[in-house]
This record gives sequence, structure tokens and C-alpha cells, in this order.
Amino acid sequence: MAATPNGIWQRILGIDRRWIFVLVGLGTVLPLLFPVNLPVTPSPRVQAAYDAIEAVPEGSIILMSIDYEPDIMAELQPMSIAVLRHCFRRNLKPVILTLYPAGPRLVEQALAVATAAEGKKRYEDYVFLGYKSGNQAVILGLGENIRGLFPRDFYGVRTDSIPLMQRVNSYADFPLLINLSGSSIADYYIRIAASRYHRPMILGATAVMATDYYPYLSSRQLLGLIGGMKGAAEYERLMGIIGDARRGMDAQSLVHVIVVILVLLGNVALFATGGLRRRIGGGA
Amino acid sequence: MSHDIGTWVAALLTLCVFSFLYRDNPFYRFAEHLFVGASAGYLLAVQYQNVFRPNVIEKIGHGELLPFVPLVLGILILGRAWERTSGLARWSLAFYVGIYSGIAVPSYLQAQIFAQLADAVKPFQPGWGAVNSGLILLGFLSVLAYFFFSAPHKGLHGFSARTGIWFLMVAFGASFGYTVMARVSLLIARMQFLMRDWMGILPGA
Amino acid sequence: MRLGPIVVTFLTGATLIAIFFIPNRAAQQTQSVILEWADIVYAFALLLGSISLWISHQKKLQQRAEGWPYSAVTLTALALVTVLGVTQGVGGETIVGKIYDSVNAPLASTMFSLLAFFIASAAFRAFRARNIEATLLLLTAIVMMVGRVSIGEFIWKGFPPLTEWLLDVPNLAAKRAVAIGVGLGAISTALKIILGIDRSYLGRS
Amino acid sequence: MGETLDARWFNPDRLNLLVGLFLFIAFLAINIRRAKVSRDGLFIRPLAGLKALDEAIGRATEMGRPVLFVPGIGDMSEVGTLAAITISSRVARRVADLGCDLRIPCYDPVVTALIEGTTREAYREANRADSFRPGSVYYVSATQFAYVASVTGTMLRDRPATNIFMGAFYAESLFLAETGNLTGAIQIAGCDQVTQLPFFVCSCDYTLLGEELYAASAYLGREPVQLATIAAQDWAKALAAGTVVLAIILSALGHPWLGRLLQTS
Repeated sequence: MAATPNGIWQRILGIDRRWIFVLVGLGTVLPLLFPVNLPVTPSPRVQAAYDAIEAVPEGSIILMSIDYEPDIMAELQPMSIAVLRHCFRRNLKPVILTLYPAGPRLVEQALAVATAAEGKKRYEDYVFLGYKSGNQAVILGLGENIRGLFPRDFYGVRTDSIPLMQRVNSYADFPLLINLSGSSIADYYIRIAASRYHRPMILGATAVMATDYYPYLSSRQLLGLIGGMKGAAEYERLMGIIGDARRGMDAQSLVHVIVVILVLLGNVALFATGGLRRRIGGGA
Repeated sequence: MSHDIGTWVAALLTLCVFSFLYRDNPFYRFAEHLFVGASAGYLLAVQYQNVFRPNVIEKIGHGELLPFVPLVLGILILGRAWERTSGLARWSLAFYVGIYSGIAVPSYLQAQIFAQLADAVKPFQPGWGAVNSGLILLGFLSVLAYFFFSAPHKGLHGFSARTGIWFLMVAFGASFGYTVMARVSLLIARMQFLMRDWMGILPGA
Repeated sequence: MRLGPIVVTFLTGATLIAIFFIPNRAAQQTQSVILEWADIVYAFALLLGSISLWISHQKKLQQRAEGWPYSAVTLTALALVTVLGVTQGVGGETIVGKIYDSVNAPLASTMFSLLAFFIASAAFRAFRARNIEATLLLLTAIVMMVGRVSIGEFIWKGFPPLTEWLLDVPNLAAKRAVAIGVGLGAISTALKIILGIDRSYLGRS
Repeated sequence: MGETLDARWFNPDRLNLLVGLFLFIAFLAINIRRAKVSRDGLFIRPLAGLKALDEAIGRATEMGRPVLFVPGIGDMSEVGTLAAITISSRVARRVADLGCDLRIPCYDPVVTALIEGTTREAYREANRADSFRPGSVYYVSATQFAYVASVTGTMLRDRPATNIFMGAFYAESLFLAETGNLTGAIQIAGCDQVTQLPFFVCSCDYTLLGEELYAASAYLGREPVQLATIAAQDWAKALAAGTVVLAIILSALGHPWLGRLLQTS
């Protein structure tokens, strides 16, 4: 069946996957070295998240849970920075916590960037409560007694003695909850804070998780949703800033194009070799 | 080039892992074994610092008796280390399984069933929106039909189950496409680390 | 002999279900205490797991089994991180914190970023338009990949809204049905365990 | 919200959930009764992946290579993990009967302890207690990618002929399935995370979708009572579908009360 013109298509079908790896690698490195800065347009969900923060009265204290570890910080850290800067710009006062033991370092890094950019001070403009173990138990506890759950903040100061903290002690005291999450912790917040306590909530998630949370958007359990590095880039765009997310978007586009071309090439090759009828290839 | 030891270690380990793309090799194997040991140790230390010390040692130190209950349950679980005492662990495991099964029932009922149903029964949108609402309803019913196990996929049921598969496939394709984005983002960040923090050939911080 | 643990599972499970419906403060506090206990039991299970990890690698080392030097790497890392973490803490400024930043964190994020390569090779190999289902999967994935990035907009203004539609309509319909099915499956699995219908987690008898 | 509600012993806003729960328990009871009474048992549609499971274990035995069972990276709070434990015990039983080698690397230490117990028990039931190897069920690390690194290492070096992935999987799904695909193993997956299913579908020979994972854990037992739970779920699904259609019709006619009954807090 493999006549001469088929030879080349056969070879494409049987290509060593390491050549694909080389293509993907180049597709990532080259645009970082030689950026062209393709435009970024905000999606309605990211816009909704942005608008939800815009709608909170100035000076309000909001709750922010930053729950991820370094392995996925690529997607969420630029988002944390952008959202924190937005809160600061609007003079909102975030009370921040994390449910991951490795979280505090990332929160501190994000705070360092955001406070430097917007000129804000600890205890006056934000409180960082630190890490607390017990995921679901903590999320339940936040509805009861926050100062009891976190007797001291991350820097060892008694929360009872922080003026900002004296004004809040449970979900009911916050007009907005922001969760930046790389795991099912987001589900617990939706189940408990958004559903049980009816708190307005915004979720920042990895791009993969994001599709899972669309139903919660239409049921208004979530007000807005920022998904992955792209979502972060859109948020940066809305804020009018350039961060790591927007810097990565060219590489993102190129690799996507490479993958699409590979898929098309695979199908053309399959068609040309008559493989569609013979059912070759594939892991199935 | 960076002058920070931590950055160098991180960069070299990054390269060890990337070498896996070529094939399994001693560098990858080294990184793998290092990772298993370091992460298992880290988790153990974190549990000690954040759970065991504050909730058991300190509380018992303050004269509380209640923490003896989980302490005993915990020690029983260690029974699994020896064949003869292995059965003792069953008590703690039974307790643990009971807790999470108990939490699961109402949580799933509320967030995954009632909340979704409450949303599914929203009235159709006006105008063109009604077409979308109708499609969502059709997709919802047909996918439910696919997961209906008590009848064979024949006749009308078979037809709707097949429609259900189509909807599922579109959802899978969407997830796949969306995931490409996430993974590429992570790769971009790794490259940003190598090229900026380690080699210093990219601008920006 | 198995009856005891089954009763324990039933009681803890039923208690936690009941607590869900009881807003009373005492009930909610009981739940917090029980969850704290579960955390402590988990910490012991982690200790048990780490001991068995230690023993298995020690055995390889002693028997000079294939790849024993790698086992030495795991053992060293495990011992070092555990001891330092327990004695000196795991915060950012500690030695374990530094090890985490330059070993665990880069290894995890690089492993994760390898997925960018795998997803490309999997797409090339498995996305073949063999039948309607596979074609739907493939087309949706392509639209998503192109439509979610800047270049998609560049090619055709309609791409971003099309991806939104795919996510909002067929994807939502399928995911909602799956969520309800999974929710029911989860509830029934958990109930089977609480009610003692499924005892396999204790070893069937 | 907290303070005012503290003294109450029942949350009336959750009455609908309680009714739903009792309704489901009633469905369970009725179907268990039906299953016990009926002579041929209840009809439950066969799952292709499960038939393949037996064959795949058989193939590993013929080739003299191990079977790798990966129970996912969920902890006990995820019900997919409970299903994985049940399935692992059935797989262990089959493996014990055929006498091939089994590896179960675990992510969660509690899950490790549970699976170790059920596997040991499965060997005992098969009267092969002596061929159970204590190290065959082992804890790796409760860190996602340390676990993945180790499991892929096992795939590449021990070359299992059959890889079974059952439980709650996240990003590691593609990593595991692609590596397994590279080693040429037969792969069967079952996962309740919709986002990960496409990767298993692309790289595995058979995939149990969503709740099929739970159904599988009941199905493998082949006990009438277990199958009855699947039937009860189907009743609940039919009820859900009926409610949705009825509520939409009712609200179109100006009676939105049925939809409101589903609101919870």
C-alpha cells in the first residue's frame, strides 16, 4: 500500500517523539528571546472578576486565600500580584492566609512586589495571617472565629491587637472573598464560604481547573474567574501593567500553533497513507 | 550567570529533569530519588511542626487529656508496620474512613447535586439565548442518559446516550485545549527561570 | 472481630452527617475537634509510610541491589530533611526552607513543565479523525488551542467568542451532568461504607 | 451570620437536603430489596474497561511481568479514592489467583495503610497468603511530582505489562499515561476528574469515565447488594432529569416554586 509518495507521510507518522520535543522547546525559548508582544484582550470572566473588585466600597476589608505551591506558581503568582495590586489601588484592605505549608514564601514574594508598586504598608493596608494546616477544617473555622483560628499573624503579632483584624471575625464581615487556588481547596471555599455563607467570591485558578468552575459562574456562586497565565495576562492588561504573564504570551501563542500544525500534519499524513481506513496509529 | 548557590542547584536539577525527555538516564534517576527523599522528609517535618507539636505535644503539656484519643489512634496505625499487630490499625482506619465518608455525603449532595440542579432549572433565556439554553438542557439530559447503567444502550436510550458521548467529547476537547495552555505556561516559567535567573540573558524581574 | 471497626465507621460517619444539619455551636466545635484528630492520625500514617520507605531503600542498600546508590540518595535526603525540619523548623529562613526552595520547588515545577512536551506528542499521536467522536474531540481541542491565545484573535475575530460558547454551552452541559452523576456515585460510595454495605476497605470477610 | 444561629439544633434551610438524603437512602433500600428478591439479579450495563481488566492481568501473567496499580493522588476526602481502594482489592484478588507480581505505589499514607490491608486480605482469600510480598504496596511521597517521578521510574525500569490507573488523578494523568504508552503496556484508567479524562482517553486502551469509576467498584464485586446501589443511583438520576424538565416547564408557565425548592445554604 505504501507507494513512493506515501513514504514521506509514513515517516511523518512514525516520527520519533523527541523531534516534537525539540520543536516545543524552540517554540518556547525563541519568543522569550525575541518578543513581538501580541495583543491581549480580556475575556468576560476576567472582566467580571475585575468589576467585582471595582464594586467593593473603598476601604473595605476583604478576605484572600492564596493556596498553591511553587510547582504551579507560574500560572498563579502573576495573578496574585495583579489582584493584590488592584486591591491596593482601590484602597481595599486584604486579610491574607494560605492553606499550603510552602505558601507563605510565595505570598510574601507577591506582597513584596505589590506593596512596592502601590506603596502600601503592613497592618495599615493588609494583614498576612500565615499558614494553617487542615484545609477544610480551616475553611469551616473561618466562618466561626478567625482570630481564634489565627491567634497570631505570620509575623507573630497577636491578631486581637491589630486594628484591622478587630473589625473582622467571620465570613460575614467580608464583602468579598478572593481565592487563588491550584487545587480542590477552591471547591471547599465554594461549598462552604460561597454556598453555605453566601459570600461573594472570585476565583483565580489554573487554566485546567478553570473550565471545571464555569457552572459555578452561571449559578452565581462565583462572581468572576481568572484562569491561568492567560487570565493573569488579561488582568495585567486591565490594570495597565506588564508582568510575567504578559511577557509569556508570545511563547504561548507559538507553541499552540506548533501543536495545532502537528495535529493537522498527523491527520493529513494518515489520510494520505490511507490510514483512516486501516485504523493505524494512536494508542487505542 | 547567577552567583547564588541555591539558583545553581535549582538550575542543575532543572536540567537533570529535562534530560528525561531524551530518555531515562542516571541524572534523571538521581533527581527522582533525591526528590522522593527530600519531599517525604519535608512532609514529615511539616506534619511534625504544624500538627503534632501544636495539637498533641503542646496541648498535653498544658494538661489537656483529649489529645490522648488521637494519639492512641495514631499509635495503633503504626501497628501496620508489623504483621502481628497489623489488625490494630483497623480501628484508626475505620475512624478515619468514617470521618471522610461522613463529610462527603452532605458536601457532595449540596455542592454537586443540589447546586447544579438549582442552576439547571433556571428558566430559558429570551431570544437567541433560548437556543443555548435548549442545547444545554439537551446535552445535560443526554449525558445523564449515557451514565444510566440499568438499561442497555438501545433504541431511544441508545440514541440519547450516543448524543451524550458527543457532548462529552466536545467537553474533553475543550479541557485538552485549555490544558495545553496551562502546561505551556509552566514551561515558559521554567525557561524564564533558566534564562533570566540563572543565565541572566533575559531582561526584567 | 470486624464488627467493632464497622461500628466505629458508622458512628463517626453518621455523626458528621448529622453535624451538617445542626448549626448549634457545640456541634460545629465537635466537628473541628474530630477533624483535628483526623489530622493527627494522618501524621502518624505519614510516619508509618516514611518508615516503610526507609526500610525498603535500606534493604536495597544492604543487598547492593540494582541501583543501590540511588537508594542512598533517597535515604540521605530523607534523613537530613526530616531531622533538620523537626529540630529547626521548616519556615522560609531555615535550612529546610532553603532546601525546599532550591531542590523540591524546582524539581516539582520542572517535572510539571515536562507536560508541555508530552501534551504535544500525545496530541500528534492520538488526535486522529477516525470517527465522529474522535473528530469532535480533535476539532474542539484545535479551536480551543487557537482561540484562547492572542494569535487566534489575530486570525479570526470570532475565535474567542467561539471558545467561550464551547465552554458555556456543550462543555457546561456535559460537565453538569457528569457532576451530578459523580455526586450521586460519591454519595452512594460513602453511604455504602458508612452503612457497612461495602467493607472492602477493612479487608473483606 | 454565625452568632445568631448558634443555639439551633436544626438548620431549616437544609431541610431539602435532608429530604434528598432520605429519598436516596430509600432508593438504596428498595433496590437492595429488589436485588435480593429477583432471581436473575438486576440488569447493569457491562463496562468495556472492566472486561479488559481481567484480560490485561492475564496478559501480564503470561508475559511474566508485573501489574502496576496506581490509586491516584486523592486523599480520603475524595470519594474517587474510596472507589480506588475497593477496585484495588478486586485486582489484588485476581492477581493472587493468577499468581503474577503486583506493584501498588501510593501517594497518601492512609491510603497506603488501607490498601496494604485489603491486598493482604485478598491474597489470604485466594489461599495465597504466603505469596503476598510486604513491599508490593508502598508509600512513595505525598508530593505530586515526587510520586510521579518514582512511578514513571518504576514503569521504565520494571516494565510492567499492565498499568491500571484508578482513582482521583490530576495533572500527573498525562505524565503517567504517556510514559506507560512509551513502554508499550496495556493501560486501563478510571477517573472522576473530568479535566483529566481526555488524557487517559488519548493514551490508554480503556478508560472508565466519571462515575463509571464508582460503578466499577460496585460492579467488580458482582454482589447483588452492590449492584443495587448502581440502580439506586440511576433512579436518582432519572428523578433529577425529571425534576429539571418539570421545573423548566412549570416556570415557563409562571410557577417557579419547584426550582426554588432546590436552593440550599
